[in-house]
Amino acid sequence: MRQPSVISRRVAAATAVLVVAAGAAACGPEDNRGGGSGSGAAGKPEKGGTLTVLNSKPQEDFDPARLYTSGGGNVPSLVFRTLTTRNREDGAAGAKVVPDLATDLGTPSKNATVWTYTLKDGLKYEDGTAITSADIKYGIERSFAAELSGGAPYLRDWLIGGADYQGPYKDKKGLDSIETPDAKTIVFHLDKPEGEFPFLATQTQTTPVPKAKDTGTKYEEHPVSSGPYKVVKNEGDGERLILERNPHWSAATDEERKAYPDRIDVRSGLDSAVINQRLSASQGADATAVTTDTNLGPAELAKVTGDKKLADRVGTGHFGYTNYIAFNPKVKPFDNPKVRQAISYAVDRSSVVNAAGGSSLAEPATTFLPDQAAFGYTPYDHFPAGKNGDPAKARELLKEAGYPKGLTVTLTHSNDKDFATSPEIATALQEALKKAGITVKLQGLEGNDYSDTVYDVKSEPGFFLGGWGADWPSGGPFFAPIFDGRQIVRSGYNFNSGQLNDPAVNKEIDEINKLTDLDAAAKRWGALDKQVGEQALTVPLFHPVYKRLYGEAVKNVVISDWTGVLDISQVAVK
Amino acid sequence: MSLVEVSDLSISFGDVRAVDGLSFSLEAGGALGVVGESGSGKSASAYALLGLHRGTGAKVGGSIQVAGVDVTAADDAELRALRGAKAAMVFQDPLSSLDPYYAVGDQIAEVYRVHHRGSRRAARARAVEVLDRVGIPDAVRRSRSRPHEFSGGMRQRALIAMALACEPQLLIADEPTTALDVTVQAQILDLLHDLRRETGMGLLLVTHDVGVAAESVDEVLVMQSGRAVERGPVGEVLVAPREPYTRALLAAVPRVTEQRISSGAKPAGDGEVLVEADGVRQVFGRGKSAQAAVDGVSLTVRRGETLGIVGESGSGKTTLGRMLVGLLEPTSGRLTRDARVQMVFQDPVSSLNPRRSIGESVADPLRASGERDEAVIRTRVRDLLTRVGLAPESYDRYPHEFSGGQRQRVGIARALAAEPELIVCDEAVSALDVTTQAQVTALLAELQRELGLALVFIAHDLAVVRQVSDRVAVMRRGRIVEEGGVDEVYGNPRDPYTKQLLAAVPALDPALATVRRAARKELAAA
Amino acid sequence: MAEALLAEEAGTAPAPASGAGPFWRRLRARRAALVAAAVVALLVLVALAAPLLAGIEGQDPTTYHPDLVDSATGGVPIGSFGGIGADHWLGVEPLTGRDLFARVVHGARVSLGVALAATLLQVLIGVGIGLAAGLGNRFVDQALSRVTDVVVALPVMVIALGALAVVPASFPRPVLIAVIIGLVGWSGISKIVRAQTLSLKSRDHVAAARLSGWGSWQIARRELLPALAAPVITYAVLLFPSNIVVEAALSFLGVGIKPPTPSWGQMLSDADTWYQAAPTYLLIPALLLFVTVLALTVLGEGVRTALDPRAESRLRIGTGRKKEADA
Amino acid sequence: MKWFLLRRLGGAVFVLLALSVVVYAAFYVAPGDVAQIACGPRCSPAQVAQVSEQLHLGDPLYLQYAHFLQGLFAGHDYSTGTGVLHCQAPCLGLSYQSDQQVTELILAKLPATASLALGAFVLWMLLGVGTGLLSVWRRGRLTERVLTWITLAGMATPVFVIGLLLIIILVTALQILPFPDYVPLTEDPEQWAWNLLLPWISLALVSAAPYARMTRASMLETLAEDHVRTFRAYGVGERALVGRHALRGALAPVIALGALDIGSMFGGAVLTESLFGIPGVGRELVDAVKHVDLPVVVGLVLVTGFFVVLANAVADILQAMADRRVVLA
Repeated sequence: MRQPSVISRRVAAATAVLVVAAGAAACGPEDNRGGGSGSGAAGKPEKGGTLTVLNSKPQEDFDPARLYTSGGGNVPSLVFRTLTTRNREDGAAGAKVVPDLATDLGTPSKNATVWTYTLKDGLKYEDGTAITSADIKYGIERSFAAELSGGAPYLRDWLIGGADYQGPYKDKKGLDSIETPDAKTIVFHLDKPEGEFPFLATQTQTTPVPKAKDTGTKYEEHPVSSGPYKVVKNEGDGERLILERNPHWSAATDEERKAYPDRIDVRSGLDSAVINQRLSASQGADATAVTTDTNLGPAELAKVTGDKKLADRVGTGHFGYTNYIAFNPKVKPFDNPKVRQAISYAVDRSSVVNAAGGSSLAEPATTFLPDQAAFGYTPYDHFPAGKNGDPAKARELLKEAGYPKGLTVTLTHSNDKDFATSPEIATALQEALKKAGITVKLQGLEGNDYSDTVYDVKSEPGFFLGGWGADWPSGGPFFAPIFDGRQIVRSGYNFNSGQLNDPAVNKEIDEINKLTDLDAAAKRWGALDKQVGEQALTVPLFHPVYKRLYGEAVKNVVISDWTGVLDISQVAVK
Repeated sequence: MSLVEVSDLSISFGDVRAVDGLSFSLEAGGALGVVGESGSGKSASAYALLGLHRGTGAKVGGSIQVAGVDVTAADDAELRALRGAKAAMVFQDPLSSLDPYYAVGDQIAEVYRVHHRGSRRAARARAVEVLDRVGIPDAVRRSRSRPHEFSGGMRQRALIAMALACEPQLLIADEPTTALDVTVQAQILDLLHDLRRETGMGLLLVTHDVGVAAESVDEVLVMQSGRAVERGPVGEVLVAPREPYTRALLAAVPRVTEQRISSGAKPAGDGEVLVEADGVRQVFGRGKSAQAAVDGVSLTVRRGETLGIVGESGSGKTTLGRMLVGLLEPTSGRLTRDARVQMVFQDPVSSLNPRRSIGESVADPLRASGERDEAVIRTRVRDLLTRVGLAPESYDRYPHEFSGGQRQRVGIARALAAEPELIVCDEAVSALDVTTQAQVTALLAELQRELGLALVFIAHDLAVVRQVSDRVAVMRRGRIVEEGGVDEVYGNPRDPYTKQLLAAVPALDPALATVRRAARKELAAA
Repeated sequence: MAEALLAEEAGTAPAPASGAGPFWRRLRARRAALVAAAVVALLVLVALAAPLLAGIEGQDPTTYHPDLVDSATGGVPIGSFGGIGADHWLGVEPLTGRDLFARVVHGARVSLGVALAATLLQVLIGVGIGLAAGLGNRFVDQALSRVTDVVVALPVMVIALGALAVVPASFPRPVLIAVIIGLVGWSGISKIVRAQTLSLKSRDHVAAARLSGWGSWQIARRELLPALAAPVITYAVLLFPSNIVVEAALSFLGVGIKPPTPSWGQMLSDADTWYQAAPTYLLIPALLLFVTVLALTVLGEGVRTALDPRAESRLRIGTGRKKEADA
Repeated sequence: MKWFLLRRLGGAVFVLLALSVVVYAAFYVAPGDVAQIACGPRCSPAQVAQVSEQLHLGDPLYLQYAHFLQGLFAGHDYSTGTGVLHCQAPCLGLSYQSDQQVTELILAKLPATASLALGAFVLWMLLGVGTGLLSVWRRGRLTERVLTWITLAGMATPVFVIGLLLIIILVTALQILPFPDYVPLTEDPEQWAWNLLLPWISLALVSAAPYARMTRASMLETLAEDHVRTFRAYGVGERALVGRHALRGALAPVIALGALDIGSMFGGAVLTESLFGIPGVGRELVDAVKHVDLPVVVGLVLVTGFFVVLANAVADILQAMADRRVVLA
């Protein structure tokens, strides 16, 4: 799961987000989504100069085992190369997976349970030693250690024996389901077919880590670079990072990272208002500055849109993310589909969108899957509520459900000011549902309390605000955790809030996972989403849109739909 | 021309006229005592001599000439040139009158340098010189001490030294000994006397204590309510006063030589024992800082008698009194109390709750003992008020509407309400003017006679104690140094400390004062 | 810091003369205090009549007006000065279009109510602890002093957040906030009460009451409490506005009153990023907070000087101290 | 003096330990599955259990607290997987969120807070004491009344209101000052001061008021004291009276209050830091509290408490040193 820090407000920091930034997408006119490559300052990008990165959240985790990224992250991707990686292109094209250390996207066995990768020639670490497949195996094994927890769950879930493996520190024997027959080959044995394995291989856990250089939890102070830049300074637990060229990186082996600047200076721990202020002023070193984690908030957007020059320096990105109402049908009255449908009809998406920052920062959603082809987007609107909701229809359904006089329900939300599950959205829904005769009481919980409550089957409320983001642009990690009956977690965080355990749905998920043709798989995810949508287990509300400023002298701005943020491996400052 | 020439002086604070049409003069080298009870305007007049009312909102009328300076007309610079250089003032409270942050010598030097050009070093030397003159031992070293390191008497000496620094023609002393113990008072008065003889400066002494004036000045001005009542040579005014007020004032002053006013009480020794203390101690603080305020005192009080306890400040007399009534438990020793005991307190302001009517205060013991009938309470309180000489209608009035003497009467009424057999009077009249003092002691004597009360009369004033007591105990540093029949102790003191105390009491008769001053010197030399 | 100051000032207040007459006379004599009292009265009225006032305007504090904000530019209110007009007297909130007038008048209820309740609680606890420390033995006094030290050093925010997390969300927030402020803000009062109790305890009229035969509790009730009223009231009227600020600060930090209940601090917190795009959204609650706190502070000052007339007469030399000596 | 210091020290240690107990207890009962937070939202139950064991979260409260005390007085060793990380006493543990040593983390945040506090302190002392003295000088005139009202207004305004207004006026409208962006003093002193100016001014404006009022009251009181009267009666001029005999006594309580204030501000000016985004201990506290990062919260509360206690002691000593009449016992 990813909960990108959408807007890190000055006062209220967002919830416990372990993550790096999400993406921002291509700039350009609102209607021209994902278009316009090569934005930014005019002129041909050239090598040289220093790129400044102004961030609010320090790079506290800089260990490839601990990072939870989509497609390898932004700053980490400058230092860590992975088996595969995301395609560094604007818009939808950027949602494709491409080879990185490996020569191709991997060779699957017939039923997609065994994946074999071969490494490119001439791969070296920053110290000039060669990268071997054993290092990749070791890197993955490390991520199983409790000391280095934090990564995505897929390796644990998919690799044979992964569920019980405790990492190389406790279990010297290693994980048998990863084989390295020679220094260039690595073979993964999965316990079930997973056609999306190439996507998983983009995550930093597949970064090679030389065992001799492993210092455990201290490795993040100076991780050994396999990418175009190496760490020359790491102060204040990732608050100040200076990256310089890794002389042993060879552009010939890396088609994705452009690596124009000579030096990357990452300053974090800054206030989001300061970041936006500095980017808009674009003075001195800030002219070549970008941010990888700070969006424009509604108030700042209001100011920026009034200034043509500033507006030109705003990058717009679409990251696969859906904010929705979640129902727990185990709790009355949400066991009654008519009640869920009534609420689906009553929702006023325009006031919700406004509460989320307005139409420039949020787009109304009627589907659970994000509206991008990579996810297999299939439009549907089973309970058309129009712009402002259909309270009449809602009342009718309530009457049918046995609540002719309306009903009173409690909506659980978080108190974080993240414009996603925050009080503003809850209040907007409260107002809209009032018109349909539904009295909503609000239960606002503090960040961690909120997560603990809503993601625990034992305490899960019947009616709450949730959100889900993509670990990679595909239906697999987006759809399955929410609707796969086998993924209902009894102790620990459970994201299948509707606790749907429909054999037919489970079976279709298994079938899709077998497909190694990702386009074909996407179509079936879309169809499945539409089918499950009829049950009204969620009410999709909106997909967020990210807007970010960058400095005047920044060239070659590339924003893919995969991450939604400007990709700093492509940016040039000369 | 006279050193001081005041004519038709009037001073008002807002609506209050503190001084009204006062005229007097003082020749160079002369000594004038201004005597009066509280509110007579004597201090305000003294302040006016240095123009100290300027800028305070007080209105000053009439004319004042001091050492050739017209104080009312002088500009600020002229006034500053007068202050300290031609006329210097010594204040009542020596501790608060010195700057706590600077060494005493520096403060004197500062004053010196205001009026004399000269080096810092010369000023310091002058400071040491005057400190030595006023009898500060080891003046060089002590000049570097700060005021809080001095004792009360030393501080007053230091203040006098400051006054001497610029060799003024006039010394104004405003109640210079009021805050001091009687023995120290005598030393300071002797010092002033000597200095005056030596330097020939004029002295204006403001005091409420006729005895102090008798000891120190040539002429006396008696003031009442802002006006001069009588003026003349000290021998005449104090020995043969012309004005009725002066006569009344003098009559009220208790004399240490005078026999006790007969209360008609039984002679000491045969009444039943009400309270008996046997080696009682009271220790305050703990560990190193522990200090015995009362250190092994044994005494008895019998029905109907009056025991006087005298001592200077810090002698432990008040602590002893509080133990006798049970407000303090002795740290050790035995104290038996076979009687109902009450207390009359020193401070007429703090001994009554300002928020409760005096009737309520007097009714307290009645209510506390369980009396519920309002009518009974009211009747009894009114009787008590009448008994102590207050109007029964005073029941519903509040303490601030009463004078100090009246409040002490209320305190006595409250004590009486509990029908005590023994009343401990802790400095019960010390805060009162002499005339009021006389009335209250008379009331106590009268009550004792009528009710057969025993009294323990605690005071620092030897004369008052002599006036009311059958027996007297002299306390010093927590111990009783001498005890016995009052006439015996006063007439024939055995303990040297008692002798010293008695010798220090100022005499009302100037002629006698001279004799005693000589006696004191002898005693000190011995 | 305000606490230390208040302790400094209120702690030195002497027992006033009895009777309420001079107090009101002195208070009335201060024009600024009268104006402040009028402002405070007005604010209280507004708070009490919040639904009525919003009703007159024809709005309520919760209804969203998506049509009144410009959704495409981040939700800025449409129209000049934040959409001020006949329908919305103070304009509307960005993003939601909720009516600002209705929100600020309802916010007044919360701000004033929470502060009042908190002040009462502080007085209650402070007087209790202070009396116990002042009357108790050495051990009790020491123990309570240490407890007070701990409370002083504990950041209110930590407690607020801990409590907000522990107490169920169904528990009314304003009550909770009032209780929290009350629980951590009593040290000033307790210090004053302790000091006053110690000083009163040594007064002769208390000793006299003991000799009369009263027990400790009766002495506290008859002799001490009435005398403590003046300094406690003085301190409390100055605490009240500072409690308003504390509530606003907590809400501003996001650990105070929760939406949709409007409170000024929370409005300011929402508004702080809007200082450029919609300044009125920020200025209105800021101004109200300022006026309220100022009025209460001025009134508090008035009450203080009325209860402590000595402040004006302190400067007369030659009279104050001499009186005692002459007596 | 020695006993006084020892007793103060004992009291301070007690207060700090009591603080840590209170915070421990408060967060122990607070919801929020710390192990899950530390591990990550998609951790498996087995991993969460491991993390919980590592952090001793399964232990009863008293054991956890004992563990904390052990670290405080003896230090701790933490496994890095491949080796051992020694956290020296006083070890406040590792942050649940970032694994960083809490002591290091706090030390890293202190310079910003100290910069804010010290600069503001200088400014508000100048402003406060200056205003106070001026209003004594112009007693009873228009100047005094105007100053009285200004200080009242300052007292009545929360720092976040003044700060926001100053942002609107100085940053947005007039564009005189930048939106504060903390630059370490060691890096660029000029930028350091320039960026902190706005928070300094805001803090000074709200904090100066009590100083002005206190200076005024204290000065008037001292001027009415007997020893000032003594020197007036000896012809000492008004200027020397104020400068030599009144100022020192009058400013003693003001300076003591200053010590108190700056002490509590070293524990983080939470509001100011939050408003202006200054990366100091106050903002860290807000952040840690929100993330139930217990070691950081306890550490920060202890540091805050330490400064408060220290400031109290310093204030007492300052006052005693200024006034030798007060005996330290």
